Amino acid sequence: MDVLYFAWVRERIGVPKEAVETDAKTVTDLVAELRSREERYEAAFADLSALRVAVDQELTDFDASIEGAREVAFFPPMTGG
Amino acid sequence: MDVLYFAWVRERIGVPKEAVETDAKTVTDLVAELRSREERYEAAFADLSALRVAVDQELTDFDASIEGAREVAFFPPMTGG
Amino acid sequence: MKIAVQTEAFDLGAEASALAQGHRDMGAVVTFIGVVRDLAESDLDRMVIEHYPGMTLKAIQAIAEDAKSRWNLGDVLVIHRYGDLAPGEMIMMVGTVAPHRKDAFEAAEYLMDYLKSRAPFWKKEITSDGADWVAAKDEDEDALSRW
Amino acid sequence: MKIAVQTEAFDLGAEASALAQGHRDMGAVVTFIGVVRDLAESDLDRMVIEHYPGMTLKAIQAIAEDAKSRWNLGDVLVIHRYGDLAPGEMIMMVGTVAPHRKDAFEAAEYLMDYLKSRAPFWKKEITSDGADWVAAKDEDEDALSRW
Repeated sequence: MDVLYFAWVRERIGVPKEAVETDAKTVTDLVAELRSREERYEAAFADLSALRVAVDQELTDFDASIEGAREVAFFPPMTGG
Repeated sequence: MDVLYFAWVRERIGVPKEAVETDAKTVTDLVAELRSREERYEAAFADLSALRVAVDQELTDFDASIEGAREVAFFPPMTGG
Repeated sequence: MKIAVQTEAFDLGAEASALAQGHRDMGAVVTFIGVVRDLAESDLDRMVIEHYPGMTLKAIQAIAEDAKSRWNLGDVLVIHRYGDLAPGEMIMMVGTVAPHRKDAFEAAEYLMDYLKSRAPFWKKEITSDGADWVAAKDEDEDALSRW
Repeated sequence: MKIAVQTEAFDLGAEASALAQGHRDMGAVVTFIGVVRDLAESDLDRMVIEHYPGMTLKAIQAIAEDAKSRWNLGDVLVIHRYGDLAPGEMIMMVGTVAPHRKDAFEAAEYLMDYLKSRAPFWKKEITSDGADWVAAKDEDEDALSRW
């Protein structure tokens, strides 16, 4: 599964994209797994209320399933327009 | 005093503008005076709720004073934009 | 502020670009363009717009000044044509420039609502069946109560 | 319907004119243009806009389709730039064409409200003091509750 990061989440984690092998069933599980890896993930995911998530390029919630997903993206609230 | 007519009011009365000598104190008085003149005025002023009036190029009400006014205009509700 | 009442067509692109430029502290530009509708069933040949020359510019200016006093605006543009217009031709445009989109949108809607019912223009439609003055709509008068 | 996500500047005049033409049964055209603000106190050098290439077009298309299902619209246009933009440059535009002005205005506001908070763009401001990601505003999130 590809995990993508945008804006300051990308800057904190240091890469725009990485391949992740995981058995996580939901976004929340995946976040817990990433946070346990390294300090930079802990820093990026410290406040989930400041983050948004998309699974397979659709905006969703942290309790969404990621089983079978090809792509999960984390980013701050959008500022388009 | 100049009296101006626009749109179908102008068409019913037959002229866009005419000079009127009057002692009328309000728009309502002026309308009564004009209606008593000729059938075409009676036809144009039959339904005052379908008319609007401007005194000296300011939209106003039929009970407005026209003393000292230089120009009174009658027309249907506006359809700009 | 630019207010124009004219028979000539206007260049929407040039007007909109001029409005959007030279306001570096303004983030939002809204334009509205009114076009002569050509409904298939009406068989419209042309629209004739009459106005009240002595009053028109003053009335529009008063509406524009009201808008500037109600919203935080950097600039306001109103162009309104009169005379003969063919189906598909642009009748008029308004433009607003503001720091924020809410002001730009609301002021443009306000200008349109007041131009509809308080600027001295009258529209006549010429079809193959004859000529008819366009009647004012109750909903246009009602729209003013919003402000 | 035209949706474009691009680094290049767009020609507002050409886009607005194209939108206003060829819709003879449509009386109302509304455009919104967003411009990079240049507040004197902020000393902005440039704005950098990042987006999520795989998702952006799909997200905007979904927002535009929602607008078309909610209002009576003849056409919808969305252009959004990304990359480096200088103060005063146009960031994006939306355009709506409708038989009546109310639909054109409301649909344009709807598009803007959703593009602000639901299209995957992120803005960073580069000033002489450093670089800062623009924070989403509560009022932009709140604006969605109107619809």
